[in-house]
Amino acid sequence: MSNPALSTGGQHLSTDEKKVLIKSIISKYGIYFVFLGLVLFMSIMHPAFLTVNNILNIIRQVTSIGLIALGVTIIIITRGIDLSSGSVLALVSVIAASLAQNPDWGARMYPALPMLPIVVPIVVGLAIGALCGGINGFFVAKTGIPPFIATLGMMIVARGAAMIYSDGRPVSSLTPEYNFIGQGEILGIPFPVILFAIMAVLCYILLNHTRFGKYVYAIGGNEQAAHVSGINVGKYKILVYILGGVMSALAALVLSARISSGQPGLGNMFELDAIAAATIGGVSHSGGIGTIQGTVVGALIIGVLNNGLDLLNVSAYWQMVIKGVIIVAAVVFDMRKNARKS
Amino acid sequence: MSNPALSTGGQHLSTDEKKVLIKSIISKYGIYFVFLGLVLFMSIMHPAFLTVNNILNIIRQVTSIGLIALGVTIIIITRGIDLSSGSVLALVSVIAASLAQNPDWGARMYPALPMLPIVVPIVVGLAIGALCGGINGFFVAKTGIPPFIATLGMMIVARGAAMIYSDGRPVSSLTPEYNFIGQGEILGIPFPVILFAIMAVLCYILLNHTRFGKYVYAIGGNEQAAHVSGINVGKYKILVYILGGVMSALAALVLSARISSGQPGLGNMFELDAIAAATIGGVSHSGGIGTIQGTVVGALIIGVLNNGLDLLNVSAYWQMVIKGVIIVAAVVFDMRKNARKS
Amino acid sequence: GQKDDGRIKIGASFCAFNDTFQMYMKDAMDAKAAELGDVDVVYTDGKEDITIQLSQVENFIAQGMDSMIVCPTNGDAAKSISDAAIKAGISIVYLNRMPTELPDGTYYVGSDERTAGQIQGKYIAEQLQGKGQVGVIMGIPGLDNTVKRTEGVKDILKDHPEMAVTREQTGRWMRDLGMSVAENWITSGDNMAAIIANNDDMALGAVAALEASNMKDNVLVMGIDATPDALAFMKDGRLDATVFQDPVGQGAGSLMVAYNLAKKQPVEKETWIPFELVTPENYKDYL
Amino acid sequence: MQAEAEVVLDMRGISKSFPGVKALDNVQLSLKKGSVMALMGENGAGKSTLMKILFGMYSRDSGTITLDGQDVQFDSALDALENGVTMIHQELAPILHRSVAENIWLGREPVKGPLGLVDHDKMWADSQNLLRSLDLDMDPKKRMCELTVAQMQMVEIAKAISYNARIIIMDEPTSSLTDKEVKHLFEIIRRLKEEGVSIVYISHKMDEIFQICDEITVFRDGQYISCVYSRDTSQSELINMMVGRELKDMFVRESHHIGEPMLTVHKLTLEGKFHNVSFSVRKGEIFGIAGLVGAGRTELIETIFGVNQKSSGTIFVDGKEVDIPSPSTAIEHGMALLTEDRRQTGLSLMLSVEDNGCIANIDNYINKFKLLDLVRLRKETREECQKIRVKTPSMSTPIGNLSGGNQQKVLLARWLLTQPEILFLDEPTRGIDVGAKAEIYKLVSQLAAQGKTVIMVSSEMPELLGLCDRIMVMHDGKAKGILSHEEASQETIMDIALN
Ligand SMILES: Nc1ncnc2c1ncn2[C@@H]1O[C@H](COP(=O)(O)OP(=O)(O)OP(=O)(O)O)[C@@H](O)[C@H]1O
Ligand SMILES: Nc1ncnc2c1ncn2[C@@H]1O[C@H](COP(=O)(O)OP(=O)(O)OP(=O)(O)O)[C@@H](O)[C@H]1O
Ligand SMILES: [Mg+2]
Ligand SMILES: [Mg+2]
Repeated sequence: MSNPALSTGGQHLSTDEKKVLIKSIISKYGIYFVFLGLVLFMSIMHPAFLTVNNILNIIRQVTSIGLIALGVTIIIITRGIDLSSGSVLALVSVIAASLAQNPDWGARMYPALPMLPIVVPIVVGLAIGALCGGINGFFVAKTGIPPFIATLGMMIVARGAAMIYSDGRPVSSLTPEYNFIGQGEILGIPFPVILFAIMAVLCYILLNHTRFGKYVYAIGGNEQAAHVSGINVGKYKILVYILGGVMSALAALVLSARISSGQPGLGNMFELDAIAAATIGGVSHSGGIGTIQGTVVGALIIGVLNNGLDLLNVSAYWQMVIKGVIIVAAVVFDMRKNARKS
Repeated sequence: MSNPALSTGGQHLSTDEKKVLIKSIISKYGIYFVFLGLVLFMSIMHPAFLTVNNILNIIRQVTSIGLIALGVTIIIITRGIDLSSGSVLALVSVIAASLAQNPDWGARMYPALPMLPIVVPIVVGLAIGALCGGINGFFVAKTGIPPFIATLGMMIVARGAAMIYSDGRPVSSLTPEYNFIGQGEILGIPFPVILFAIMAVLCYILLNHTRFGKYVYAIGGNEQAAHVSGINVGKYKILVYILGGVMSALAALVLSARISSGQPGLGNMFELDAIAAATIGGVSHSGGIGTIQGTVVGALIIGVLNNGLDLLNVSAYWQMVIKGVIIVAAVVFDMRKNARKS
Repeated sequence: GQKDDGRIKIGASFCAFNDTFQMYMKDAMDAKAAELGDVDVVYTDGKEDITIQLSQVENFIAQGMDSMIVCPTNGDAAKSISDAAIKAGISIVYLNRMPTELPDGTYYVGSDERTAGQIQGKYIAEQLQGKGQVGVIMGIPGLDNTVKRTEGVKDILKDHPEMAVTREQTGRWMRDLGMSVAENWITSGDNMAAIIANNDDMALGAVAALEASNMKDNVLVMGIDATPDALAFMKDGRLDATVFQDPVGQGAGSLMVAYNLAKKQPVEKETWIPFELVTPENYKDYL
Repeated sequence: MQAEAEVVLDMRGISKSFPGVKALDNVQLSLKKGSVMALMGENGAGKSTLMKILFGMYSRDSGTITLDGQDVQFDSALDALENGVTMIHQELAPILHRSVAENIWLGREPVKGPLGLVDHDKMWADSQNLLRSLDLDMDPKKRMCELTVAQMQMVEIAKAISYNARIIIMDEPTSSLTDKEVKHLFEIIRRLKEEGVSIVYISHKMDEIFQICDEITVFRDGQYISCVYSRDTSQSELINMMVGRELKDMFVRESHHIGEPMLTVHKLTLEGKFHNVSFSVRKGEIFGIAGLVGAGRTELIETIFGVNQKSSGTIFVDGKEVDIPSPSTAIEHGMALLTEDRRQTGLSLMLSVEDNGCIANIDNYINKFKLLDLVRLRKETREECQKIRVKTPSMSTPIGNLSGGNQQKVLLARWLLTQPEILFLDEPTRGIDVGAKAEIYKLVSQLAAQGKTVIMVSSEMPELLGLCDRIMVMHDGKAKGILSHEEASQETIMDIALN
């Protein structure tokens, strides 16, 4: 072909080309380098950082943000946003917890309720999450209002609903089976960590190996193009928000089981951390760009920062300053920004 | 001219055309109708709602959100976002307050400081706001990182800095001159209300009658095209974020003077309310679309909701639910969404 | 175990660093630590989120703290924190907010939030001679102290048939939001005899709102915490009453318990530091 | 042959209004099996609108659509696709950050296994086969954004063909193709015809119409004018039907005086794009740049204009050496650049015609209060748009609602407003109708006559040959030679371009 750009078949790389190659590797994997650098720094600074226990600690601590971030990644790829995650988490946590209270606990929400099989609170919780997400998706897809507003509304409504349902009080003393979701271990690995890993893999497959995933990228990349290719854009948008709601519900189950209590104030501002994790991981708010692996690393960066700065005994106020600076620096270093711009 | 389309001189409208016209009026002014409807409803529900005092109340209460919303409107029109407003507000409030404490107050931050002229805290406060905004703008314009991340970083850093500066404590007992900014009245109209009105008019002029405004819309409309048309995109982006920072600083002065105390926890989540006000008012997050008058109405809708629901003695929890529902409903009704989509 | 340098390490997780009262407890702990000389305290900010605090406790354990102090956002949810501490064999001292359960290896220093509300209710009822409508400005909804302080007020007013909480709204602990709430109540034209706030900052906001409409003389305002700002207001006759919660007693007390636990000295399981009523008569004692 | 062929598609009495415009007024179109129907008309005549109605993207206000004798009503593109109708859209619709294969099979991805996972191997292989069958040599794993505009267009064409549809709508498929690819497309179309596929072909390029189309339907201002066999008509008759008047000479070369050198470029280089390009253009001269796609023409003029930073070389304006770090400096030096890709670098779709038109000229309306003289701004912008006959409901209409050709005209107005001394035009007539083309040509020669310098990049040989005083031929980033108006011909240029 006459176009040189097409035939990159040549095998011998000049130094110039090598430079370009190295640059493109760094630019492709920038955020992973940032993550490794951060881990390296922390382990030099504190001996306890790189212990198995602490690593499980970090992952367990980012599980709920991470789960939400997985869902929100997919939502942002379609050019959406979800501000309601934290509130939906709270709502699901109180409802699920109210169905999983110890029968011998005096202050049960439903004193007459028999002990329900563990699937009941789980299924009901996930259903509530799906419902909230579905409502978000309905408004985004069918009325055309900006996702920011639709999910902001849900953010306020779901928080209010959680308060009303629980009368502003924690719903505590949950059954051991329920607590297992947040506190259990399998082969020494905390259950939340396993759950997060499974969900990350599932989301990865969903995005990369299913039609659903292709449509998600297409809708975010060029909604009109997706539409004229025969894709039911509205339907897939609704599905995407439902998925987001379900991920928030999963986070709710893990978190409430972890503290053995559902609370209407839970998950405050989690949406922001989750969106930050996705954005650090390279998801573009202009749609069509983003990966699950990036988001996982983004979430881990946030986890490492929180954990490491605590370990290093950085004062709480200075932690904020340092955290803010590092988040910005990480993304500046991550040269994928160039890819994002074009 | 030979071109028929440009000379829309035809005077006789068919009924069909009239329908289209009415539809286009509603679609253009939808949110104003929503606002009027809300006001009507509230005044029917509570006799005290439509009193001069209460109206001034509402405006005074939305002043700080409103000021921030003006700045954030312009930022969003350029396709940006500013999450740092609330934190910058806190930082400015403690710094400005520390320079305006009563000399006879025992717990002054700078016990040796003489009483400074009132311009000092004001100018320093505005300068801090401009600086924070400038840093936001620098990162957005010069490194190409997403505005979400740049301003999220500033959100965390500025809050931390406010905590460090004030050691987490309120900075209280401010001079009467300073308090005037938040509590004073001119001809019976509260000074914050006057300030908000002036700033809204200035921003309106800025957006509609200056080169700056045309460039803001052009950058949001198509950044590359703006660049080729000879616009120094980077410079104007920085200016836009500086303006946002200054508006946050103004809000900080008003708010701290109102409560006669600078506080590091002030302005928590104000950015969200401000962005909501702008979005309700029709600003599009895809850039290029939005008006000051829309944002003012958006802020007033939020103010009317907060005030009206308090008057009607709706319980705090139900207030959340109702507020969320009304915000979504308002934007659904506002048919400008159609304009936004195409 | 103790580190090579022989110094004792204590981790302290506060529920919110932007809460002024907690900062005073932290100050008292700092002072006490300096006095003891051989102890290092690590402070973390729980940001009003019990799950963040749980993470911080886990981090403390990873760091090998000798003992821990936790001021829990939510007493009901402290169980998992206790479990983690017990499992790691590190004693934990709860500060300021009482957990629902206090298993072996956990201790408590502080007061009962509910009594603070009850003190408010009693004082207001007395001042109003058992008659009048009351508005309550609450903290962030769903938090332990918000719920319990508000309940405490209602506990008392229940017994006064001619008194009632007619309005209840949230000011999220903030002075400006407390002020807005009070302004809206004032315009509503309700005949309110007293405003009781869950903390001082919101009470001071209410005072400012009442003064702006020249109604301060008709309405009693009461807060909780006795912050320096509140005491200054009281000195000027602007705030009617508040409730003092002893940050030094609690902060220093909890540090002593944690210190003794680390040194394997005997300690009390529960140390109660009472709330105290502060009125224009006795405010000078708290300056 | 056509006479006895059955009618597969019949659209009758179709009307459609948008706010402020009646885009279609009782029009008709009828398509026979295995034939190519050209749909012609000026910019804004309603061609795309009719096709979007057929394809289910717009709903019609009235009228009937009959497909194989049955009334149909497509509510969405999916309906149309399922009924054997596909469309190549006028405005490129690629998903930029996805691969060629993903773009082609979007909505129809092959799946495998019990879980219905996407069968990527099959997708790559199918794409490879499809592309090869169309003689296209590109890697289906490449992301769309790595392709040139022409390649993207070929992918769109390949995609449309892969549906094996009975009817293919082609809305200006060749607007960003060069001769080579156009030839290629025509071969494909001939093959499709033999297979009995019917095609609606929209284009503003006359020669194409006569090469490939069997029948021609003409619209004017949203109204049906007529339908003729292409063998029974002539170019001038066709133009007459479209424009409603006689169009004598497309290329009126007004006599113009060529003066002093205005722009001189010496050994300009942009690493990886073009090398050591030197030329000099005089006042009053129209200077053409020819070359194949990817020759580096666009990069060259964008670099002079300060969009890209040159690697080396010098630029002189009016005899003085200048440094142009950004477009704003270029504008200060009296330059203007009508860019090649109007969606990417030209339009702000949601902004009004007025805002799009005035943006490069804002500095001229600042009054002594530092405010804009909006009255004058509106007046002058409106007048400029009227001068080049922009068709729009109003100046405050979002420019995205205009037809493609009219959008292009507004962009031209943007630059004419700045009264440039040096005007760069990059493919200025892409997607523009004959009438408007003639007007633009007239305008260009008028500007030259006024002593302005015009530099025009074009892939349409006739317009370069017809207008330019000299033509520089570029190939692979190098200037291969400069021909005078007299020397230049299709053959000499191709000769130089291909060595
Ligand atoms: N979405 C829309 N909203 C409003 N007006 C529209 C819209 N789409 C098209 N129009 C108007 O309808 C008319 C017909 O436009 P159309 O795109 O069909 O023209 P066209 O014949 O395809 O022109 P071109 O050759 O320039 O592509 C134009 O006046 C245009 O401004
Ligand atoms: N959007 C793009 N993405 C990747 N490469 C591109 C893009 N546009 C152009 N190129 C490459 O840059 C080089 C120069 O392109 P340029 O557009 O300057 O050529 P041109 O002669 O103007 O051709 P055209 O007729 O297409 O405008 C070519 O190798 C081309 O493949
Ligand atoms: Mg068209
Ligand atoms: Mg080009």
